[in-house]
Amino acid sequence: MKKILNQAADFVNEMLDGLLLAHPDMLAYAGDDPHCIVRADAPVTDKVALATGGGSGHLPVFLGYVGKGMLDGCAVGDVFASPSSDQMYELTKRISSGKGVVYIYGNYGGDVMNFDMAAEMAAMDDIEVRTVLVKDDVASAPRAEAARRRGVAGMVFAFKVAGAMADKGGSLDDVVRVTEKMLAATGTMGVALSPCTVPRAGKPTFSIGEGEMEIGMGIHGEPGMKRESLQSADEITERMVSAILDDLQPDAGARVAVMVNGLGATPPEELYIIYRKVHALLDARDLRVHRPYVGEYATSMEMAGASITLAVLDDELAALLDHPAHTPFFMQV
Amino acid sequence: MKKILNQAADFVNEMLDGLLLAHPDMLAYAGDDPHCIVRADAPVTDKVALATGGGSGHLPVFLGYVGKGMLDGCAVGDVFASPSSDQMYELTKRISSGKGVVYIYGNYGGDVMNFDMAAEMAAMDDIEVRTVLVKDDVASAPRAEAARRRGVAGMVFAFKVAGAMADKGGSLDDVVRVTEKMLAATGTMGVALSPCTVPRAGKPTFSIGEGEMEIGMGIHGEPGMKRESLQSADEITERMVSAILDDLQPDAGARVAVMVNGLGATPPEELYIIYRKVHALLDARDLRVHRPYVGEYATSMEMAGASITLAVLDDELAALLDHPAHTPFFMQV
Amino acid sequence: MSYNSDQVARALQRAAQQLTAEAGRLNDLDQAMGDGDIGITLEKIGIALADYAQTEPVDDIGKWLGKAGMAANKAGSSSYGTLLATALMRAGKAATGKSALTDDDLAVMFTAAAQGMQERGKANLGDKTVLDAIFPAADAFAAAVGAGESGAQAAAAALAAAETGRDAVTPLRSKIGRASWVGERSEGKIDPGCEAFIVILRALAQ
Amino acid sequence: MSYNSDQVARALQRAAQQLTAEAGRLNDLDQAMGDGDIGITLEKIGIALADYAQTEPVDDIGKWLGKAGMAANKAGSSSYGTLLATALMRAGKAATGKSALTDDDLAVMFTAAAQGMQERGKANLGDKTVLDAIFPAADAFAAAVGAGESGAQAAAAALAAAETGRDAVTPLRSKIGRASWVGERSEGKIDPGCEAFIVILRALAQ
Ligand SMILES: Nc1ncnc2c1ncn2[C@@H]1O[C@H](COP(=O)(O)OP(=O)(O)O)[C@@H](O)[C@H]1O
Ligand SMILES: Nc1ncnc2c1ncn2[C@@H]1O[C@H](COP(=O)(O)OP(=O)(O)O)[C@@H](O)[C@H]1O
Ligand SMILES: [Mg+2]
Ligand SMILES: [Mg+2]
Ligand SMILES: [Mg+2]
Ligand SMILES: [Mg+2]
Repeated sequence: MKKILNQAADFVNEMLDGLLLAHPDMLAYAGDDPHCIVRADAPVTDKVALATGGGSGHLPVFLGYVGKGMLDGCAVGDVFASPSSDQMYELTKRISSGKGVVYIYGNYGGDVMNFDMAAEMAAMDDIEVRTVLVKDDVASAPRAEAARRRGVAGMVFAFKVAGAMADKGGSLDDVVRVTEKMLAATGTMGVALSPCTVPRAGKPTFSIGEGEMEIGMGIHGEPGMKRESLQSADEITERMVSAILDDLQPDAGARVAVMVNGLGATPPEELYIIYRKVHALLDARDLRVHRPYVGEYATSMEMAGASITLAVLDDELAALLDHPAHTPFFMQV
Repeated sequence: MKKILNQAADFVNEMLDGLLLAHPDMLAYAGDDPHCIVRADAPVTDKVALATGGGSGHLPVFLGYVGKGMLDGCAVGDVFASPSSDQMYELTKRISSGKGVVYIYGNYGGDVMNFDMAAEMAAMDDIEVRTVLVKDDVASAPRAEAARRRGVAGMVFAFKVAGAMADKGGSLDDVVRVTEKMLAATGTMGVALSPCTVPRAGKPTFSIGEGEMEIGMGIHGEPGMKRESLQSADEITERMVSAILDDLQPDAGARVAVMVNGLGATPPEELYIIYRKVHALLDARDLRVHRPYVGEYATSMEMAGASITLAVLDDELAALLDHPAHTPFFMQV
Repeated sequence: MSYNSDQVARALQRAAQQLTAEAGRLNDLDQAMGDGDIGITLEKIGIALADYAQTEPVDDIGKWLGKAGMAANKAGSSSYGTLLATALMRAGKAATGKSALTDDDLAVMFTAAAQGMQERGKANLGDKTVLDAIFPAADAFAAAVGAGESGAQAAAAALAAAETGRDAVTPLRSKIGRASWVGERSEGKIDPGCEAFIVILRALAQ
Repeated sequence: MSYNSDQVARALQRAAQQLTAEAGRLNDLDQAMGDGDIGITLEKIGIALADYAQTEPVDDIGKWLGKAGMAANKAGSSSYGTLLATALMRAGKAATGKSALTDDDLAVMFTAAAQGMQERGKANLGDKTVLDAIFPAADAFAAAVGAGESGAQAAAAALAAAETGRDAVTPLRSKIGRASWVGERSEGKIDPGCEAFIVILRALAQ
């Protein structure tokens, strides 16, 4: 394990400390537990509050999207581990302004069980909580078993439209509706070229040969669906884009939001080489790129690889995606 | 070599293609040579024009800082190789609006020789060109031989203040003056934990053991000043901050701009662990952080490691740093 | 036979210590088809529970176990950590008010724990999860107690049933949770949750 | 002896091919104390120059060499590439208008090339750069030609002087360019620029 850190056990807390020292204008601790973090101006009056949470090691996911136009708070777990239901519950109380709270997070067992427990606790305080699970990874299960799919980079689009709708004063129903609509139109697929190392584990999540890649991997350093020999950027891209479009079945002429996401070690140069091909493939299918996001949006520490997310937009979703936002990791004017 | 690419020889051109497809509102090719790239609205009337250039493989450096409030154009070389004097000259003609052109780039032999040749050619067209060399790496030579120092992440601060002064209508003299002032007050130092691979070379720039690090490395995958055993984040940070402060000798109470820069593979989590310690060390010396930048600002593809840049600000520099900017990789409102 | 609060506390401590001791091995199992954190979680939970069992005096065994579950959830909240916490809370609920436990009590608590895990995680038998070890174990325990066997005999029967359950699902493909995403590559690999449950059960049975 | 334009073009072609052939080895030298790109640059330049020498007819040898320099700069513009381009341009300038070259012409061009490199790169002798090979070589060539030796003898003397120059600086610490940043670790390592120059000279002398 080659990382710049102090004690593995302090990895998350020191990272949080650094983040809050760097962004005191945007983020604040919710209370005594450093794993509950909220917008500096939380609770925001008369706004549906949005909470997320999950394991650490994915920056900007999850914490990096807390801020104006996106999320109100985040419960932060240890690396790749769910935060506890207590933490989620504390967070919920701290961000709620009476208009309801929406939990938006990835479909992972630990997170689901804990958020469900937190929602049960919040209900006893008469806080209305609604849940939208992100399940955008088309490689993790066939469409017929979509309920089993995991949540990956597509969650950023969910945060974005939910945040915009809440920022514009939308009701709890509105926020849930547009978030679900966005996710129904969103698909992601990824490839990994190298594993990552959980600090406390001290060894890589898997081993992989020089000329191999994992197709359809997740963002927790878990292996993918299949191991294959490394292909060219164009081949990899074509494969991912086809899989997503087969799943989403957009109409010709549709507008599509695109995210080419680096998993950590893959440089922006390679992401733009991928984007070039995505653009050409969409063009060839008569699909129009609405807003390309190319960069690191949902990572697995030092893992090498990339994911592609496509989202088919209607006018409402396009407008929500275009709405301004300002968080430590995401700025749009 | 494990990269997502097609042919190594096409790496740069395809990357540029992707970048321009993704940001047509901000960037444009200057002419037929794809290695000359300008702001989409170049030349900007009645503004000192700013050009930079250098090898590829450092995104966001250099190209990523072309845009409003920063640079007007960039000559792009092959990976870690200087662009040619012809390319720089073409670029110069394309961005000049008659108020003069400033070349701001890193102190590397190939770049210096070629930019000098380009300036000689531009002079024959009566374009006034001034040069500000970035030499911020305090580890690359002792202060007495500062002319020999190389330029690393500190160049982003130079781009920022130069761009702000030009955006505010400053004269050629003004722009050169503030850029030189900023650089005189800026120092950087870095550590590398792993090498990177130039696509055409196909093998890593150096090899390094599991428990080792390179102190004072550059951003071209070159080895550093010294190889040592890997230390803790706090120790590494303390060492880098001390070296920079010894060089800059700021007065107590001074305002300091901070950049904690990832070299490519090092995740944001680790950068914030470093930032936490930088903040504490500056605090302990009675120095005030003015604006922390934590992220990837000047990279070496998939190299693991980080650099710290400190810049001691006066009121003028602080205001220029705060000025808005909007480029594909840098946005400040 | 009846177990007093001291014995209950010592049993929990044994299980906690064993989880810590075997964390590395369990983690390797999760690395093979999950995200390699079950051992990390169980080490954290083991430390927290050992500390809890040592410092928190037992009065009402049920409440004491329930609070142990809450401590476990705070310490480690991955899927398995949360399921384990739920199991402790449900077992505790089934023993509320008691200051000593009979083998019959244990049988009831065991089944409550298994059902709690099922309700929290919504998995089915055969999905290749801890359920495939805990349900057969709880059933075997209850059957043995019902047939008048000793606590030790019942525990041995439960352990054997858990092992058989674990082995029965090893060849299968995981149908839920992280392991389900590696597809056919999960076939032939031991479910880490089953194995972790066996570690706990073996420590409790001592 | 006198060399016609055909011979000049063939000599440039030989040098170009040799650079391409030895690119890998040269790159390894630059990897050891620089950024590992001199071979990449020289391969690109070698290909460009071989193409240029084959397709561009020679009329005025001086102008032809000057344009070869410009083609080289376009193809590869790292430090060494730019220095090499400058050397070609300066050598060409010193031979403007000529349709054949004598050994005396070559001596003058050789020195002009060395001086061009010095002016463009602003390094000093002893800094451990290509200058430490090209200046002794140019001097030895001129001295041999002045002493009435044949072109082949002068070339052999130049090659020997370049090798001596290269070896003399190998133990030293690099004082300029990328290699200067690795500090003491450059000591004992061959300067890739010197070696590349020897590759060129050997090919030209054939
Ligand atoms: N929904 C579920 N119901 C029951 N058991 C489950 C469920 N999901 C996972 N498990 C068990 O948990 C084990 C994995 O635990 P853990 O590593 O903590 O999960 P994760 O890292 O995915 O949160 C699996 O081996 C399985 O036995
Ligand atoms: N300023 C200089 N003057 C003369 N020769 C130089 C100078 N800088 C570098 N060199 C030569 O160039 C060689 C390195 O070439 P190259 O790899 O192209 O440089 P870089 O990658 O640093 O641009 C060195 O070995 C040295 O011989
Ligand atoms: Mg986990
Ligand atoms: Mg170079
Ligand atoms: Mg796990
Ligand atoms: Mg080099």
